[in-house]
Amino acid sequence: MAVEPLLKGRGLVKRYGKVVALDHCDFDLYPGEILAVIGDNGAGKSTLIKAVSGAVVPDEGEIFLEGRKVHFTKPTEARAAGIETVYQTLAMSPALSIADNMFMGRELRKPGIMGSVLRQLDRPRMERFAREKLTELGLMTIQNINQAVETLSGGQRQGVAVARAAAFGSKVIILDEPTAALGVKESRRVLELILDVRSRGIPIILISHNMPHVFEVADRIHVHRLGRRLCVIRPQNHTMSDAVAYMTGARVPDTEFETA
Amino acid sequence: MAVEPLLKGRGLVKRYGKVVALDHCDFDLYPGEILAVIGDNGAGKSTLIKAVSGAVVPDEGEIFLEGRKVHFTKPTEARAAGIETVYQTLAMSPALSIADNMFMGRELRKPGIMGSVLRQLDRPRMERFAREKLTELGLMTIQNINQAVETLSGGQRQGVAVARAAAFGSKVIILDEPTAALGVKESRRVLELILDVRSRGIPIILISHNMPHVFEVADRIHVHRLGRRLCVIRPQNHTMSDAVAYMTGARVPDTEFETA
Amino acid sequence: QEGTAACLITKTDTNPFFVKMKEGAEAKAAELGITLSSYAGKVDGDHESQVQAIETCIASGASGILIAASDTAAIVDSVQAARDAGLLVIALDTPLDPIDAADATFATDNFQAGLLIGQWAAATLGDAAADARIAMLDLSVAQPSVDVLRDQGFLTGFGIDTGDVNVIGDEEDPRIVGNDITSGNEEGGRRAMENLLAVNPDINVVYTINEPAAAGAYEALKAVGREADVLIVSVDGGCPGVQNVADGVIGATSQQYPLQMAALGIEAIAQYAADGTLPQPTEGKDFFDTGVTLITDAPVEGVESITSEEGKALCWG
Amino acid sequence: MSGTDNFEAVVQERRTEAVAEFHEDKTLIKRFQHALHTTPALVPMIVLIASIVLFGLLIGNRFFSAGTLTLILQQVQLVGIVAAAQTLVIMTAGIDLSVGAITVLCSVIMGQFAFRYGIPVPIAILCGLALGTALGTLNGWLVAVMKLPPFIVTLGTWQIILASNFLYSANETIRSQEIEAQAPLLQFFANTFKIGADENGRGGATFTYGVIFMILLVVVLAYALRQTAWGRHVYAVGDDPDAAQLSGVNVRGTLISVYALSGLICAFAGWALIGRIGSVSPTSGAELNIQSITAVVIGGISLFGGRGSIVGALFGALIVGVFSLGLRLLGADAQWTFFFIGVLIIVAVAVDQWIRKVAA
Amino acid sequence: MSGTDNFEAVVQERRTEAVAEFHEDKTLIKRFQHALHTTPALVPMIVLIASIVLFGLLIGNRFFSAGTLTLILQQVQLVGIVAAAQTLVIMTAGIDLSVGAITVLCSVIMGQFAFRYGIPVPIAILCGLALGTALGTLNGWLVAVMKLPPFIVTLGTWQIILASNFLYSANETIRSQEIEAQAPLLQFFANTFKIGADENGRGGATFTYGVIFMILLVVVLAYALRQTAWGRHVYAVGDDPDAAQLSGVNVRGTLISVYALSGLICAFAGWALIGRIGSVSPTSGAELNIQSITAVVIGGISLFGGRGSIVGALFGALIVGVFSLGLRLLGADAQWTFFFIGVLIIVAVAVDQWIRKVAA
Ligand SMILES: Nc1ncnc2c1ncn2[C@@H]1O[C@H](COP(=O)(O)OP(=O)(O)OP(=O)(O)O)[C@@H](O)[C@H]1O
Ligand SMILES: Nc1ncnc2c1ncn2[C@@H]1O[C@H](COP(=O)(O)OP(=O)(O)OP(=O)(O)O)[C@@H](O)[C@H]1O
Ligand SMILES: [Mg+2]
Ligand SMILES: [Mg+2]
Repeated sequence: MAVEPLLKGRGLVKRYGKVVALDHCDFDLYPGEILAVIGDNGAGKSTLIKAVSGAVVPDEGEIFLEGRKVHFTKPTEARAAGIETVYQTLAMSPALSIADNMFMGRELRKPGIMGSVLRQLDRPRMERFAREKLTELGLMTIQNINQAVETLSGGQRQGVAVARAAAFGSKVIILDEPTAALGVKESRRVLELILDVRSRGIPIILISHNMPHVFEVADRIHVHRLGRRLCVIRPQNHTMSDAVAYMTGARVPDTEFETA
Repeated sequence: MAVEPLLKGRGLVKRYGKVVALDHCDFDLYPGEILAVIGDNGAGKSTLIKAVSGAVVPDEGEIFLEGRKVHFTKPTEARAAGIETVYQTLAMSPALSIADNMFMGRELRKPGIMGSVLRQLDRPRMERFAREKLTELGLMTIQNINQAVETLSGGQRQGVAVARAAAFGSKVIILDEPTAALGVKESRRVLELILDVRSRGIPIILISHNMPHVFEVADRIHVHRLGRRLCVIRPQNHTMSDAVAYMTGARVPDTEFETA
Repeated sequence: QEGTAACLITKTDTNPFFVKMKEGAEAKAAELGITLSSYAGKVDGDHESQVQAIETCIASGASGILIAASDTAAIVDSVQAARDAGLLVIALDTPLDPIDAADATFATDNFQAGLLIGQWAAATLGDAAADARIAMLDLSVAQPSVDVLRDQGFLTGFGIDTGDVNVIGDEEDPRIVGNDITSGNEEGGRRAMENLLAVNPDINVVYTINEPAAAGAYEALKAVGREADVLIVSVDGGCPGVQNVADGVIGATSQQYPLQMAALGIEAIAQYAADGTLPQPTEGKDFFDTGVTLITDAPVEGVESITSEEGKALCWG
Repeated sequence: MSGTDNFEAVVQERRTEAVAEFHEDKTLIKRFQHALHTTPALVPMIVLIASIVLFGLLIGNRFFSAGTLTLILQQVQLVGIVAAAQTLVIMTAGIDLSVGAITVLCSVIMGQFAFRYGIPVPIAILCGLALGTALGTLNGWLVAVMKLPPFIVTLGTWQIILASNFLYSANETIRSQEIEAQAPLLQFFANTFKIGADENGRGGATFTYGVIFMILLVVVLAYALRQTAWGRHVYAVGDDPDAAQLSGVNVRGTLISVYALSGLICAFAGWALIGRIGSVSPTSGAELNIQSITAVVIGGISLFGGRGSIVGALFGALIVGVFSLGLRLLGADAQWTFFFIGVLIIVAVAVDQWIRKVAA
Repeated sequence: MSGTDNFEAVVQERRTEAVAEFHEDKTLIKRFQHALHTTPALVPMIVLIASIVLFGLLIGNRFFSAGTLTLILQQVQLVGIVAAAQTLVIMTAGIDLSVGAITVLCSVIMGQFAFRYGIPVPIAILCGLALGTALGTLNGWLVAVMKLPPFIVTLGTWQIILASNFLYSANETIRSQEIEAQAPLLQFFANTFKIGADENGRGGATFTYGVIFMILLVVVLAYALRQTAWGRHVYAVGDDPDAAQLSGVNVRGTLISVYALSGLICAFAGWALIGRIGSVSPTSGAELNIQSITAVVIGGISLFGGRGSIVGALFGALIVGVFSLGLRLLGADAQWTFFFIGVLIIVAVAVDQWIRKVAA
């Protein structure tokens, strides 16, 4: 492969006490692709993407973004570098409004002296933007953009989280089980959104236990097992049974990588 | 239908402030069947089973168990009547052990004076029983039955919750999205367990967003929409597309009930 | 005297009165070559800490204890335990209940202290005393014995029927506008004064439990512009208080002598350790009265007093 | 099993639903309920007005005069200022038991620096403010970086600071007259302006600078909490610190800034304390932590963080002030005041809980 | 898309994995770490032993004697008993600020019922115990049924009970001599037995019945918490009340029983208080709530509920007792004692946190 990976991890290790959640794990994401990450419960998928997005600092190993070595110690740093993540736990403040949550940590300030000296937030602008993004996504029928997130249903919350990532992610968007609690309709919308984002040229990492979804949208599938990358397969060349067999350890893959 | 429903709900209403989670909902579960409940996010499925299992008290409506009217005000009362529930939130105490959690609210006491006067728990017996049930389920590789639940992975926790319900449910077992966060392997095990339980003659209510799973195991499917039962279909007579169309409102069913 | 150890136990170590008492004891102990350990309760009324302090003194092998008791009746058992263990126990500032529970008592007569300022206030007002408006600024809801003695002493001196002399606030006399509590500090003094002024803005006599409370009350009066036409009386005789008499903040205050109490106490313990002699009470009283003197720059007929200038030479911090 | 048809296609086309516009309920009662829900300070405001009316009816003119009502403001100024600091901390799901100790120590430092060492008064005041901020930062560091529970941290620093206060001050009081003569700036907050006073400057409404400072402080903090990113971060951290961290808030920085600001506000309270009591006294302010927590609680601010408003705390302080003075004017004993404030705490919270449930 | 094959079949046969047996790590350090993790009282125990050794070295024989060491037990008996009550409440993620007030009021009731009304002493004591239980139940009812936050409820009842105490007792102390003469049963807990005393009954180890009661209480509660269903329910309620409710625990009943029991224990503490100070004094015990919380916190019990052990609280109380007495014997000022206890609180919790992190 001549193209350089956009995001690359090498030899990542993360231990939680006795548990080794990441065990010298490698990882590659190429420009413009949808990379699915699959694996058993507890295989370390969430830990991997947390390491990549700055939410945990790996004990060992290196991460490269566009070929340059990066070292994120906070999610804010990864976000500043253009990596947006929807975590499995959603990461929203229940008592705050949808607009507040969407702009958390990157609030817009009023122009002029009100913003620079008095640091006043530009509420109307943030609300307009949030409403736009949600409409664009068509993911839900939110009554009021100033509604507290805690009043939303699980599915609506997931929608807001995804909309936030899609709105701000400029280099990479990472989604950790975005459809786990969603109904059929809502899941479908999220998948469409993922394809949308890719069509804008932004690569996506998608963690999911839903094989049909993974095989439908992924360009490549990273199979994670026991804290490390077992292999990367292409959905065209393998059946879901193969993937499940690899990830559960029922079968050993022939090669670690395969070309299209 | 000549058989009387084992568990029957009539005109159930539950309001949360302005939200009507249940809107004069009816509900029937027949002996020995697997009844799936499907519906959009926020349709009121969880509220329905909470009403049936005593976790919430409906504002209106009646519930009948084996033809007798019951009025549960606490989960303990429903459990005493033989209804075991695995809630969507799992309902476990993270700091307590697996055995403690399995026997929460129905602890075994030592025989003789130690148990009756000093009320000492019979730890060995509870541990033996818990271990047996988990082994029987084959659902996980738990190292230590005295491990705190918080040290288990999400999948393992779900396994313990299901094992608890299967071990104690004598009349009805209710499972609210038991496979939502589970991997392929783990979900499979839960489905097998459901079939196992039915083969022991105990009816099951299964809430799930996973259509293939629902159509695989359910005898009848209760389609829930906007807080009430839209219709009950049999998987033999309908496609998944039909079910999804009903539940999202894209199509209106011909009849509310159908015979096999 | 080598190796003799003594303990000083005060109600708190935050009230300047007890701080000075401690300084006096330390100075005398250093002079006599006695090792002194000091203990105190955390707040006024912290009885438990004093019990623990006595136990510590017994355990540490001291020869004697000087104690200003928080709860004069409740401490008696512990004091007895100390005496049983062979220690000399001297009550400072506040007599125990019963008074002979201690080997000796070096104290201010707090009732007398109240009495003096009461008499002074009545005499100063003269005929106007008959329709005075009096604010009583007491210490705390727990009504410790100093609180009761000074309050009732003042009323007696002023010529008001105190009802039960052991209880604050049961008086019927219409001249009393009300009682409020101050915690013995400026903040409480100001708040209590404001409260009572709201009850009756014509107050013209203010009794205060101590001089910080008086200072606070003065601030409240100043805020409504009435500082000039109200008599404030107080008890203590600390240097800031005497200065306040000189500055006209306080009309009169009863001065007591904590340094002397402490020094006398240490001497008694040294004496006892040397040859076992017990200190003797003042003639005609069942305790050794360290005296109380009225300080005012406006002396009145019939009440003995000294000026603030003289008071400054005797004041304690 | 009816197979593996592409059931998901059913929902694929329906992607056009617009975002429904929000339309308000128009009935009065609904609007009131909605307001109760979105404006947490409304309940304490109603309680405050009700208690003013109650005591006004019971006591009459003596209570219902400009002088008495502004007197309440003066009496609650310290608690109000400290309660503002406490609110910030409680908003982050913390608690600050050391507020009273910081207040007193800072007032002592300002006074002693000016008098004991002869440092110019403005610099002595700055030293006091700096010390308050430093102590607050220490609390914040222990909470945010060492990850110790706030209750325990401030239980510890409370004792440490209070002991330091007594050890340093040697229990010496600096008298009001001396301060007036040599360092009047220390009494800055005691300055007043009057409205409607008679020619001798008596009667009428009296506002001290301390009262005005308290009100300004509450206004500024309310603005900062509602209208700036920092304020949103404070709420987010109190709501769910893990979520806030993941969604890009600098949790550590926010927490430290909150505790540091709380310390600074307490130092200002220390300055205001000098204005209030005239003198510098190390024994003041011992009750401020319980009083400030009481005000916050009566003000309807959740001890679990993330909810409530700073204006509520001010109302809470005022309610306590109205009750204390009102009961005194009715001639109640001090014990009864404590009793009724205890009842008030429970009733206020119960009413708050109940209204929220009804309005939900 | 490679289609809709029956991929789940792959995992269908593998249903035979046995439950792996748990094998312990055998190295000493690992075992120690494991013990630290599973026995939360171990850290305070180590701190306690370390502080005894430390003061023993600094002070020598005067400290390291049977008399002094048992004196510490006597000095902490009240805090120890009340801390046991506090632990129960904190285990349910609550807090009880009213413990000290209940203790004092109950002791006053026992005394006044016996002396003021001449009720037979055993019945007066029963009345006191019943009152404590009733007040605890009231707290529990407000928390469990009215669903008010425990901090606020007990902040309120604290003031109410303390005010009632002063109002009812009229600040009267009942003197020790009278109690000894007329109602010696009130001083029951003051009885002692001695080990190794000389012929005059001096020196040696002295255990009062109060100390023995404290130890028995801790043993019984530790048993109840570990070995009975009720104990498991207390932990479950503290951990996650919603989960406990759903999994079949009577949350309301458990909470009320915990607060009621806490009230009863406080009433016993009130009885022990009479034994300890000899007399009945309405001003005692004001510091008990802060002291008991300090003991609980130093004992490594989480304020968030669900974790910790009652033995830890006893160790916490003993640590404070050792420090206080040790510092006093070293001749430190009272303020330095407060200072060091403040430091101790923070250090103890930081060490606890750190050890847990290392051992995790
Ligand atoms: N904060 C933590 N503390 C301790 N252990 C952790 C922590 N986070 C993760 N682990 C452990 O690390 C391992 C990997 O967890 P991770 O969440 O990455 O798995 P996953 O592949 O995302 O699983 P799932 O599909 O269930 O989300 C698990 O054994 C988990 O218990
Ligand atoms: N405790 C509660 N307080 C307020 N509203 C609630 C509460 N529980 C549920 N609701 C509301 O009731 C409605 C039905 O919720 P419910 O959880 O029963 O839906 P569901 O069908 O189980 O959805 P999902 O598939 O997402 O689990 C939703 O609008 C939800 O927001
Ligand atoms: Mg995960
Ligand atoms: Mg649900």
